[in-house]
Amino acid sequence: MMDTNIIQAAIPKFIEGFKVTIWLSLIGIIGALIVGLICSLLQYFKVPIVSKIISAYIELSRNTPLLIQLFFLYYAFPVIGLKLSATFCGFIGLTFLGGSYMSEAFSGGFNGVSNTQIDAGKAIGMSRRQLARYVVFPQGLSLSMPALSANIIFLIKETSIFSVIAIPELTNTALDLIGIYYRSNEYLLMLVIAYAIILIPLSIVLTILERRVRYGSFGN
Amino acid sequence: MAKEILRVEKLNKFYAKQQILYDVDFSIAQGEVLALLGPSGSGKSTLIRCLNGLEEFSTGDLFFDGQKMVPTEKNWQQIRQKIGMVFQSYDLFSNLTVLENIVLGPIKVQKKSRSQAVQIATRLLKRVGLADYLQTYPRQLSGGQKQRIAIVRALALHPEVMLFDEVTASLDPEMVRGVLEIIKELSEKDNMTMIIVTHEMNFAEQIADRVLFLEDGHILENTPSKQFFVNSQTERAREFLESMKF
Amino acid sequence: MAKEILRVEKLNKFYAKQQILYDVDFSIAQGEVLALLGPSGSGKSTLIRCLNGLEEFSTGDLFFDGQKMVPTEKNWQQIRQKIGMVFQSYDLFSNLTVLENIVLGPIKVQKKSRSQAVQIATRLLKRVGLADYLQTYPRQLSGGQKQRIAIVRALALHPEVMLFDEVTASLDPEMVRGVLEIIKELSEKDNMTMIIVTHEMNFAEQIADRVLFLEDGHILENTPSKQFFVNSQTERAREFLESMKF
Amino acid sequence: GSSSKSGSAASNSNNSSSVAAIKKRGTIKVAVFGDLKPYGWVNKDGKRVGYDITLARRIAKDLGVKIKFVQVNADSRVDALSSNKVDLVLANFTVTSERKQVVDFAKAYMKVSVGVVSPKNALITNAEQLKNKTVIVSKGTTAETYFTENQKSVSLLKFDSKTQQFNALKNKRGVALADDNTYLYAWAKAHPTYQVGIKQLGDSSSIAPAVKKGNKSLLNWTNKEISKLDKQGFFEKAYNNDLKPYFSSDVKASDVIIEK
Amino acid sequence: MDHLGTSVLFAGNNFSRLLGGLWTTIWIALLALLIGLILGTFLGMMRTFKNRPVRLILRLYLEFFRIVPTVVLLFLAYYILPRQLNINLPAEQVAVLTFALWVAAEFSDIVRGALISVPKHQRESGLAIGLTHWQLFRYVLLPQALTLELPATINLATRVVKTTSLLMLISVMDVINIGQQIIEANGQSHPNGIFWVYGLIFFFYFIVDYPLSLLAKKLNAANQH
Ligand SMILES: Nc1ncnc2c1ncn2[C@@H]1O[C@H](COP(=O)(O)OP(=O)(O)OP(=O)(O)O)[C@@H](O)[C@H]1O
Ligand SMILES: Nc1ncnc2c1ncn2[C@@H]1O[C@H](COP(=O)(O)OP(=O)(O)OP(=O)(O)O)[C@@H](O)[C@H]1O
Ligand SMILES: [Mg+2]
Ligand SMILES: [Mg+2]
Repeated sequence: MMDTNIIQAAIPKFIEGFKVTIWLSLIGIIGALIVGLICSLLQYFKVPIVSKIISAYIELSRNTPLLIQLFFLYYAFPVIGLKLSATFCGFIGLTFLGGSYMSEAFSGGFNGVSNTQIDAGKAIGMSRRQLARYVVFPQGLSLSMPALSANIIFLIKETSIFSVIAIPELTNTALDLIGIYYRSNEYLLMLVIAYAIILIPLSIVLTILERRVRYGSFGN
Repeated sequence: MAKEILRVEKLNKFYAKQQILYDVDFSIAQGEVLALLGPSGSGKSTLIRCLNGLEEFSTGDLFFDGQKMVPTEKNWQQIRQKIGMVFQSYDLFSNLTVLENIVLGPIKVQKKSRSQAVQIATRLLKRVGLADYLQTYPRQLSGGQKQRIAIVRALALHPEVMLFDEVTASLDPEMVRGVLEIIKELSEKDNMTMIIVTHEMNFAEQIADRVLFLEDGHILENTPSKQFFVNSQTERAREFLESMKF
Repeated sequence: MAKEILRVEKLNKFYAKQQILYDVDFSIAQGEVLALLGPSGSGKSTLIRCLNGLEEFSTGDLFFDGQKMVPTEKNWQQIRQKIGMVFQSYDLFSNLTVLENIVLGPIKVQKKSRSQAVQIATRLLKRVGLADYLQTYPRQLSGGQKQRIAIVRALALHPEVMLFDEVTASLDPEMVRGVLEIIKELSEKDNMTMIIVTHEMNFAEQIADRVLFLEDGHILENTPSKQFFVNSQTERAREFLESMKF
Repeated sequence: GSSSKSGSAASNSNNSSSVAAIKKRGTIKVAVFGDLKPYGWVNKDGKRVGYDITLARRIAKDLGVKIKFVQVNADSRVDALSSNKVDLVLANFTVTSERKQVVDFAKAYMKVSVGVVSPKNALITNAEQLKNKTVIVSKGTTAETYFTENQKSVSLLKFDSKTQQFNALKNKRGVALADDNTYLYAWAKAHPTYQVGIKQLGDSSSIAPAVKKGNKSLLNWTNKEISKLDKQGFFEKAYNNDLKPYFSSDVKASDVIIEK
Repeated sequence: MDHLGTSVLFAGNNFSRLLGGLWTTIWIALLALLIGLILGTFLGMMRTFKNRPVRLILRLYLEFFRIVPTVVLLFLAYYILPRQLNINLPAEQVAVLTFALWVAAEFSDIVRGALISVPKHQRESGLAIGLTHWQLFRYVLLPQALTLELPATINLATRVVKTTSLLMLISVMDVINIGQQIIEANGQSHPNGIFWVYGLIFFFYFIVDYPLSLLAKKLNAANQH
């Protein structure tokens, strides 16, 4: 059923899409990590008011689909005078969505540090800042690794939705080719393989990293 | 009598609306060893955690070296360097090596130079027979080793008082002895002032100068050790001692 | 001598390539109480877990009531009704009430009627002083209460042998006594055959007829209790006994 | 060559979309657009209306069966047929040689070519003006194919649905929007600040019903039906009802419908 | 704009149409969850068995659903299934099927995780009183796993609801698709309609998912005691 000529001819297009997916995932994930880290730190130190705002943001972002978030950014915002490029919308969307997921992952790690470790730190006279710096963050980060890597994979997969705002990433490329040449078997197969090429090695690397972090700097 | 180092006056402690400690009054003199005994849930841990501010108390006063303690975050941080504490759970920082665990306080809190801190750590580790474990991570140690290092970590700050909260309770029976011996040595050789919560009655009898017997948050007895173990003042204390033997 | 109830012959056990038990040989007669002693990691738990098939052993034979045990899943399930076991951790099923914990085996495994099972459960609970707790969930009980109920749960199947693996090790000191007293009563009143792993030397001395002393997977001593505690055959056993006292 | 295999592969032997099968089933499944005013769309009351829809309803009536609409996007019209989601496509489906290899077209019922709409204040009147500019299209349309093959210097912004593409034009995400000229006329009338500056790009082509490749039975029936309707003046009437009110006055019936 | 922008939501029967779309979303999510959870429970149990080939196959099943984005899954099911396997289902059923298989994959991992995190001693004391493996599952492990897995399950449910937003891509008349029709049909009278329609849909999803998230958090906190 498969036609190798069709597949070969489409490879350059898929490579283009591949690049877009990777690039967008990369900046989106970095954005999400930064937003998440900042939010979780502000939450950890219980900065008044700001903590409340962050909670609201987290709930809003976690409980609505990325698709609608993107529609809003891309199609609805210009109506009220805010026009952002598709790529920028994608970046903001991933960061907005991913930021809350990452923040929850970091917070989970920080809160997972056991109370006895914190008591032990206080008992040798460490200040709150020192405790955070030398005990809570290093241990919390390694505790949050599994959640962080799950989020990374999740966010990469979410980029497949960007076809709705015309970003030429992998899924969009495949759907476009199907629309022109009507070879859904070949193009969908290529699409699945393309995601496997990104995600399988990545998830192996992340698993190794998780283990490293856990046994390298942490663990009882 | 020796100089009084710590005094507690009318200390009351609540969790939410539940009162845990009632008008606790006692003091400890330099070099004295106080055993804090009592049934499970009587408030022993809560009491000694109040002494270095890990728990806030509701009312009451604390005097350290004759000075009244004003319970601000800053002051507690100061006091905690003078009051070392070791817990039941092996509480070494799991992300740091043995050496880093020990020098963290001296360097970051007391602003000692690294070389000076390392020197102190090495000397103390030698003393507890663990000089070879400088670069080891806590997870590679047995429970007994961890507790000895936790003691070293507290000692590295040169505290004037040490608090021990059931430090042998989670240890394998054969590990208990090594840890208790170190505590005994601290009292005998260094004349360290100590408050010890323990369920090892034999040990308490050997080491304590005085026993504080706590029940339901009340101090029922504050008696010299010799007298307590032979002839306790209260019925309840006698019962308690009885139940600890088979 | 009484009828032999359980015999172990040349039992060897490996974890991966590491040998844990070496040619273990011993037997126990009806009504006999065997204390299994030895340092941590010597293989005590592994050995008694082999006796009811929770661990597979690599080579060796087990004879139950003179019959050689063929280690199939089905046979083990049969045998486990005759060999009760209680563990260190409070192992009541947390999703079931006390009553349901106890009657699960009799009803589902032994196909007894519910009313019969409830009757057995009530009688046994009365005996350990917990008749009021039928409808309670395990999380509402103290450690000592949980262990007593775990014993009842095993007894409800009318086992011929009971295995106890450090059943008091995680208990608060004051809880220990109640549990040990029940075990003692089982031996004295019911003449129950028992193998007991414990770190309570006083208790072992009082209850055991014979001591099996294990080190590094080898049985170093298989001695009548009286002799073991007063004058052990091996240097290693004497050292061990010494370390258990403070 | 070999490239027509996948479309026709699973056809024939048991044709679930044959006229007989449809009559037996009692419903015909028709792929239509849901947001292509005035051809196939859902009006304010939530009713499906439009030129394509009127034709579809008539076909169902003449077949004596009920109708079931399946809303599609441009890029899923072929797959909707080849995977038996629908029996017939009446979704502004332009006949092209590539498409002929994967579906069978019946007789055409409309004329069309690619047009380009742009804001009046920056009107595009000539394809040359589009060089190195961004043009908005929908995936799987003839407009997309036209630019992909004939004007590679134009960068395309490709959307799934008509709603999305027109909103993108309103948000000025491209200098112009290319699609079938027939409904660009309608859209421009509804949006007076825009104008169809290029009425025809490339050759004129036609729009026809499509069936699954090899579905002779339905194809023949549909061909006869179109001829019959044509004779009865059905298309003219439908034009006047469904299309004319939405077109500007410069569009004539003969620009759109095929008169024999 | 001479009137309140929100009026587009209440013009004609727009609001009830949107609610109807939301209902489509919800029943698809519910049905998919129901099927997926039941299937996932069995798969999760089987993943704790010793049989290596079975475990490997189930693992591959899980990984496939983990790697392939849901959009792609939907297209695969919508286009490839009918052609290659000659299974032809309406879009709604395709959606339910795809989501159910996806839920089953994810849930099997939750169940497995919960089962293996039931303390080892619970399992052993079950064996020690002579329970068979099936009795052990039935009376001890599954009930205990249930409380452990509940928060993760609710979180999965919120994800399923959110992911139904992709249904518009395979021609299901869900709330977003209907929203687009309304935007298109009211484009002239309500030029800002798009803002309010998408806003309302955003709010709809939030209203469905937020209480679920709260519940999951609460249960999680309770489990941690
Ligand atoms: N965080 C807390 N919140 C509420 N009540 C608490 C808390 N911590 C302890 N308690 C209660 O305070 C009382 C005293 O507890 P504490 O841990 O001080 O007893 P203890 O004498 O140290 O017991 P043990 O010998 O078991 O360690 C108990 O009734 C306990 O339930
Ligand atoms: N699952 C396992 N895999 C590998 N080695 C194991 C496992 N369980 C136990 N061991 C090893 O087997 C040896 C005997 O362990 P066991 O638990 O039987 O000792 P024990 O005498 O019961 O000790 P304790 O007094 O601490 O309970 C130890 O060296 C232990 O490390
Ligand atoms: Mg305590
Ligand atoms: Mg053991």
